[in-house]
Amino acid sequence: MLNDADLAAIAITLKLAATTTLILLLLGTPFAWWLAHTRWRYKFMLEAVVALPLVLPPTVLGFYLLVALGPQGPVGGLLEHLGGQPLVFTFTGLVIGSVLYSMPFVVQPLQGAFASIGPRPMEVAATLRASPLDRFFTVAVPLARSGFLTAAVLGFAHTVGEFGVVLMIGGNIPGQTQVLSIAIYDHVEVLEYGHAHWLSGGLLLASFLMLMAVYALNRRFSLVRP
Amino acid sequence: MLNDADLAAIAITLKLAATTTLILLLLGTPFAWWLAHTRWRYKFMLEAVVALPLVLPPTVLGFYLLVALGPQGPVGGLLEHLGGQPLVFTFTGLVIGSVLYSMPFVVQPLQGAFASIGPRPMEVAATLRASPLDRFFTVAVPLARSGFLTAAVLGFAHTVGEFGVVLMIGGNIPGQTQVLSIAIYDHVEVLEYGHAHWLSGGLLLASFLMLMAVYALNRRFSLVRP
Amino acid sequence: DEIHIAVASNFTHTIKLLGTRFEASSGHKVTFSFGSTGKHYAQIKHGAPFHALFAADVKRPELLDKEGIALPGSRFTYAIGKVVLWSPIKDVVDAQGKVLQDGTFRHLAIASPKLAPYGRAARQVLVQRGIWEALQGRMVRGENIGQTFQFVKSGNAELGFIALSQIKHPARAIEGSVWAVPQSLYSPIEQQAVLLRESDAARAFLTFVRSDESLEIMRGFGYATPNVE
Amino acid sequence: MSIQIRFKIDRGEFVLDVDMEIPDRGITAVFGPSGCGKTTLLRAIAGLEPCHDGYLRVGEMLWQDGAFFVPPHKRPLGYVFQEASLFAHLNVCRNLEYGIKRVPASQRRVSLHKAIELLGIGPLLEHTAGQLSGGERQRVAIARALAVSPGILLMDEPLAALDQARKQEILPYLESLHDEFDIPVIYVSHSQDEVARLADHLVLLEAGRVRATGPIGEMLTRLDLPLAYGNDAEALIEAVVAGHDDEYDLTLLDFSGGRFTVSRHDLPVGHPVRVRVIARDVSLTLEHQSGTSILNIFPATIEEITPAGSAQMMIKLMSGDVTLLARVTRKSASVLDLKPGKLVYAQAKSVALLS
Amino acid sequence: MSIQIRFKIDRGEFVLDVDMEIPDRGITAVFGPSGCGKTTLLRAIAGLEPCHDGYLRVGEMLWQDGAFFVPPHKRPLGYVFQEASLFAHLNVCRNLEYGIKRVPASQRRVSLHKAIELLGIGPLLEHTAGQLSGGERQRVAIARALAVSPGILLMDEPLAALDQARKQEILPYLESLHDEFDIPVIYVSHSQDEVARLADHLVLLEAGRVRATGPIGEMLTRLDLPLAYGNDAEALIEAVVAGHDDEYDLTLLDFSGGRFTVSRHDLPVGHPVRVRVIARDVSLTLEHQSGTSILNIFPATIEEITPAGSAQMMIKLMSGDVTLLARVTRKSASVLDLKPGKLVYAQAKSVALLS
Ligand SMILES: Nc1ncnc2c1ncn2[C@@H]1O[C@H](COP(=O)(O)OP(=O)(O)OP(=O)(O)O)[C@@H](O)[C@H]1O
Ligand SMILES: Nc1ncnc2c1ncn2[C@@H]1O[C@H](COP(=O)(O)OP(=O)(O)OP(=O)(O)O)[C@@H](O)[C@H]1O
Ligand SMILES: [Mg+2]
Ligand SMILES: [Mg+2]
Repeated sequence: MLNDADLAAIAITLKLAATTTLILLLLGTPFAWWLAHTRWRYKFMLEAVVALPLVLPPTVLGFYLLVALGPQGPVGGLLEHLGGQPLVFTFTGLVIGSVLYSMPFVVQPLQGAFASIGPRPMEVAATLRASPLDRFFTVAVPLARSGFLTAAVLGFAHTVGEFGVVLMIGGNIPGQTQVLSIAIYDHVEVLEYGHAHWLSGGLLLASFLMLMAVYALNRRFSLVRP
Repeated sequence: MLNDADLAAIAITLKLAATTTLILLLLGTPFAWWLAHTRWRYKFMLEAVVALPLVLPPTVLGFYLLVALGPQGPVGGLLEHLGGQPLVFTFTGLVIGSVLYSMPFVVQPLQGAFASIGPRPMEVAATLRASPLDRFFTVAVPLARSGFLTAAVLGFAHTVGEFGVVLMIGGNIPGQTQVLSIAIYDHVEVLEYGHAHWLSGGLLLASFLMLMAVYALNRRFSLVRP
Repeated sequence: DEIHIAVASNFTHTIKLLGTRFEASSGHKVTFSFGSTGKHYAQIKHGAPFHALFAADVKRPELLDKEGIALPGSRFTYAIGKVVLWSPIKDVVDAQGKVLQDGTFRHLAIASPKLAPYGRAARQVLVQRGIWEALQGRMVRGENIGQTFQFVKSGNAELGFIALSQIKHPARAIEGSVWAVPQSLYSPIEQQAVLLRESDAARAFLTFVRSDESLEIMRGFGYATPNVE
Repeated sequence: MSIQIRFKIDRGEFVLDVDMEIPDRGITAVFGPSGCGKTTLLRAIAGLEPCHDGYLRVGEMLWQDGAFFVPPHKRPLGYVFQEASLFAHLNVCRNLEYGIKRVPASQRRVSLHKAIELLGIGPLLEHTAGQLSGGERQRVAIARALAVSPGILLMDEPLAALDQARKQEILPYLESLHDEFDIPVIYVSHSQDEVARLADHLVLLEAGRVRATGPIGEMLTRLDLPLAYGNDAEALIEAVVAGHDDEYDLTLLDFSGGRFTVSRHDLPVGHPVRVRVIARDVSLTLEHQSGTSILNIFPATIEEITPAGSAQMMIKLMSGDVTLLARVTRKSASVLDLKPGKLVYAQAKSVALLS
Repeated sequence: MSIQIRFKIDRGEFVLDVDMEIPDRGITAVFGPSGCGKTTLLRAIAGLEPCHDGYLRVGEMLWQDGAFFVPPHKRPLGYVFQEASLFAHLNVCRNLEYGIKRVPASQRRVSLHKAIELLGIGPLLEHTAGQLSGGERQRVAIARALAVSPGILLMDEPLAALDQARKQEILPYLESLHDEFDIPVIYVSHSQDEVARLADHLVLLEAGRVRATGPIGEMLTRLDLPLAYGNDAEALIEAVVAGHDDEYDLTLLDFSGGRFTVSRHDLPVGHPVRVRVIARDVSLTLEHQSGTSILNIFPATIEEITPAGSAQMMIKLMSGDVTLLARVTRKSASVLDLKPGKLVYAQAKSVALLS
C-alpha cells in the first residue's frame, strides 16, 4: 500500500514535526516567559508581530521566505557570503519555515499559562533556595503544564498538517523535503484517491492515538492537582 | 492598485474571519468550559478529536469536506434529502470549513485558561447570588481574559491566512467565495509579484495594526490586575 | 546518475510511467517534484536543484529561457493538452456541448483562467459561445485542473472543463458523459520543457521523452503530441 | 424554628458525619482543632460541598433533602471564606458591589456604607486585591458578605488575620447584626476568646463529629468538655445593668449572686448583658477581704472539683444560681481545704462585659 | 553582631520607611495593626520586594547595599508566608523536600522528621495542597521553611490559622530552634499574647514607620506605648528555678522581688526562665493577705500611675528591681489611695512560665 516515497515522506514529516516542536518549545518558552513578565511599554508590538505570519496564506509566506532565504535574498545572500550552504530546498529550510509559521501556536498558550501562575510560587521557590533557572523548571514549568501541552499539540499537529510553506521552500523533493502532507496532496491532486485515503486515514489514526495518549497521560498526572 | 475583485476579496475575508471567530468563540467557549471541568473518563478522546483536523493538509481536509458536504456525501446527501440548499461553493460552506479547521486554536487556549482559574472564584460568586450563567460571564470570562485574547487572535488570524480549505469548498467565486488569501496566491502564482507585494503588505500592515490595538487594549485593562 | 525534475501536476501519471521506462532502459534514476508551474518557476529562480522543468504552459519556460536560467536551445513542446467538458453522470453532457446553453446545472467547474492553461482554454470556449458573462455566477474555479476535476467528480459541480488526460487512462474506458471540445475553439495548450542544469542523464531523459515510445504513451493518456521535426 | 443539619461526607481518611439542630437566631460558633471539619461543614451548608444524602433546613427554608437541592446562589446566605477570596479582576469597590447588584433593592437591609466605615476599608476602594495586605483583604471579604444582606451569615475564621484593636471594633458590629437584623451567624473559630465573646451557641467538632452542642454558657463550664481546661476556661454570666457610678466611670451589673463593677458602658438600667469571667482570673478566699483593689467579690458555694493537670484544680462554683469557674493550684486547694459544699469568696480580678 | 535594616519603599499612599538595628539572636517580633507594613518589611528582608536604595546586613552577611543585592535564593533564610503558599503541583511530602534537596547535606541541621511530628502533618504526606484544611496548609508551610535549616527565619503570622492547643505545641518548638540552633527569627504577629510568649525583642510598626524598638520586657511595660494599654498588657520577668514542690507538682522561681509558684516544669535548679504576669491579673492590697488561693504575692512600690481609659489606671510597680504592671479601676486606686512611692502587695492570680 505504501511505497518507498510514502514511507520516506512519513519519516521526514515526523522528523520535521518533532524538530519544529522541539525548537519552538526551546525558543518559545523563554520568549513567552519574557512576554508574560516584562513591563516593557512596547511589548504589545512584539506580541502582534508573533501572530503576524499567520495572516498570510502559507504559500505566500513560503514565497517570501523563499525570496529572503534564497541566494539573492538578504538572509540567504548573507549566508552565502559567509560561506554557508543555502537553506532553501533543504530540511533546515523546512524547519525554519515551520518554526516561523507555527510560532504563535506555541508562544501564545505558553504566555497565557505563565501569566496565570502569578508571582507567588516563584517567590516561595526562591526562599527555598531555588535559583531562577531551577525554579523555572521545577515550579513554573510544571504549573504551566497545560499550556505546554496545548503548545506542543498545536505546534506539532500544525506542522504535520502544514503544507504551503513547506511546499514552497522545500520544493517537494522526494526523500528530502517531501513531507506527508504534500504526498497526500499530490495523490489527491492526481486523483489517486485510494492512495490518498490510505495515507490520510493512517495519518489520522496515528495522530489520534498519539493525541489520546498525550491527553490520557496528562489526565493521569493532573489527578494529583487540586 | 486594488481592483474590484481585490476589494471584494478583502470584504469577504473580513466577513469570513469575523463570522468564523464569532462562531468559534460561541461554540468553543461552552465546549472548552465543559472540557475544563468534566470528570468524564473519556474526555481525553474528545480532546484528541478536537486537534485532529489540524494534522491533515488543508487542501486534503477541504477535499474530504467537499466529498462529505457534496450531494453524494453523508452530510450533503442528508441535507439535500431534507430539501436544504447545498453548502459547497457558498459562504456558509466556507464558514463551516474554517470553523472546523480553526477549532483547536480556540478551544485549547480557552480550556487552559478556564482550568487555571480554579473553583474558588466561581464558588465565591455563587455565595454572592450569581447564577451559573451570571458568574460564568462576570467571573470566569474576565478571569480567562488572556485565554479569550489568544483564542480570538489565533482563530481570526488563522482564518484570514487559511487558504486550502477555503479554496476547496469555496470554489473561488469572485465576489462570493474568493477570499484575500486566494487572491494573493493567484498573483504570486502568475508572477504578478508587484500586485502580490501590495496586497500582502497591506494585509500585514492592517493585521499588525489590528493586533497591536488588541494587545495594547489588553495591556490597559490588565493593569488593573494583580 | 540521479536527476531531479519538476513537473506540472497534470502530467503526473504520464511522466511517472515515462520515468519508470527510462530508468529501466538507461540505468539512471529520476525523481519528480510535482506542483504548479508558478511555484516551480519561483523556486527555480531561487536556486531549486531541479535538472529540468516540465511546465504546464509555454510562458514560464519562455521566461526562463529569456532570463538565461534555462540552458539555451533546450526548450521544446513535449505535449499538447486537450480540453473536454465532462460529467461523471451519463447523458448530462451531449456530444456538441449544447448543455452549456440549455442546461439547468447549478455549477460549472473550470480551472482558474488566470492560473491554468486549461482554464484559459475553457474561457476561450465560453467566450466563443457568447456565454462567458452569463455563466459567471454559476462558475466555480479550481486553483488548478486537479482541483477542478475534484469539484466535478465529487458531484458538487455537475460538469466542468477538465483535461482529457484526467479521465483517459490507457487501460480503462471513460466514465460518464463527455464533449471533446474541438481544437479550433481554443488556442492549443502547449506544455513545454526546459533543461536547467547540464547533465547527461537529464539530456538523455529529454531525448527519451521525445521518442516514439514516449509519444505513444502520452497519447494513451489523452495528450496530443507535437509534430516531431 | 431552628437550623437542622445532617450531612455525611466521605473523603477517605476524613469523614464528616454530623446530625444536629442549632438555633436559627444569634451566633452559633463552630469550634474545634485544625482539620476537624469546620470548613467542610460550612461549605456543605452553603451548598458548595457535594453531599448526596444530606438534610438541611434553615428556619422555614428547606435547602437540601436527599436529591432535593437548592443551588448555592439561591440560598440567601453570606459567606466569608477562610482564605482571601476577592475577585482578582475587580477592584475593592466592585468586589463589594458584586453581591449587592444581585440583591433586589427591597431586600437590602445592611448599609454598605456602614460596613465600609466599620471595617476601615474606605481608603482602599480603588485598590485591587493584589494591592491589599492580608488583613485588608479579609476585611473587604467580610464587608462583601455583609453587603448582600444575607438571611444567614457563614463566617470561616473571619478575624484570624486581624489585630486585637480591629477585632474589638468588628465584634460589636457582628453582634449588632443579629440584634438589629436578626441575621443568624454560623461562626467558625479556633479562638476560645472570640467564641466566648461572640457566640450564643456552641458546636464542638472533633474529627468530623459533633462532640457536644448547646448554649455557650453551659458548654463553657461543662467539666466533661475540653473547653473548661484550656488557658481560656471561663464562665459566662447573664446580668442586668443596675446603675452607673459617674464619679469613677463605672457600670454596675446585678446577677443572682451579687453585683459586678465594670468600666462604664452606656447602657440603660435594666438592659440585659453578658459578663465573662475567666477561670484563671478567679481567686478564692475564705474570708471576705478588704483593702484590695479587687471590686468583684462574691460569696459562692463549691459545687465540684476536678483536677486540671497535675498541679491545678478546676473548681465549679455556684454564686446565686450562676456557675463560675475558678482555677487554683492543688496546693491552694489543699491549704484552704476546699471541698464541695464549702462556702468561699470568689474574687474576680477582671470581668469583661460582652454585649 | 546585629541585623541592620534600612528600607524605603514607596507605594503611593503607603510608604515603608524603616531604619533600625535589631539583634541577630533570639526572636524579634514585628507588631502592628493591619496594613502597617509588616509583610512588606519581611518581603524586603527576603529580597522579594524591589527597593533601590536599601541597606541590609544580617550578622556578618551583607545582603543589600544600594545597588549591591544578594538574590533571595542565595540568602540562607526560611520564609513562612502570610497566606498558604504550598506548591499546587506537589504533594505535601514533595513540598517539604523541595527546599531540603537544595541545601547541602552538611548544612542540614533541623530534623525534618521532628518538624513533621511536631506539626502533626505525618498523616498528610501524600495529600496535595487542595486536600488540606487551612490550618494544615499553614503547618506544612512552617515545616517546609524549617526544613531548609535557615540561618534566619522570617515568619508572617504563622500561627494565625491554628488553634490554641496546636499553638501551644508549636511555640516551644520555635523557641527551642533559637536555643538549639541559634537561628534568629523575625516574627510578624498581631497577637500580643503570642508576641509576649515568644519574642525577645520587639519592633513596633505604625503606618510604615518604626514607632519603637527594644527588648520585649522593656517595651511591654513602657507606659508611652500602646502595648501597655491593651487587654493583654503585661510584664515579663526574668527568674531562675529555685526548686520544686513534689507534693503539689509545683515549681518555685526566684526573682529579685520574691518567689513565684507555678505548675511544675521539669527544669534544673538555677535554670533561667521568663515569667509573664498580665496586668489585669494583678490585684493590689494594702496588707499581705492570707486565706486566699493566690500563691504569688509580693511587696512592691508604686512607680508610676497613668490613666488607662476613663475607668482604669495602669500602675507600674517595682518589686525588687523588676517592673510589674497592674491594672485597677480608678475607684480602687482612689479607695486604696494609691500613689507613686506607696508600698503595696501585688497579688498575681496567674503567672505563666514562658521558657
Ligand atoms: N502592590 C501594592 N500597591 C499599593 N499598595 C500596596 C500594595 N501592596 C500593599 N499595599 C499597601 O501597603 C500597606 C502595607 O501592606 P502590608 O501587606 O505590608 O501590611 P501588613 O502590615 O502585613 O498588614 P496585615 O496585618 O493586614 O497583613 C497596606 O496598606 C496595603 O494596602
Ligand atoms: N479534597 C480533599 N480530599 C481529601 N481530604 C480532604 C480534602 N479536603 C479536606 N480534606 C481533609 O478534611 C479534613 C477537614 O478539613 P477542613 O478544611 O474541614 O478542616 P477545618 O476544620 O476547617 O480545619 P482548619 O481549622 O485547619 O481550617 C482535613 O483533615 C483535610 O485534610
Ligand atoms: Mg478551615
Ligand atoms: Mg501582612
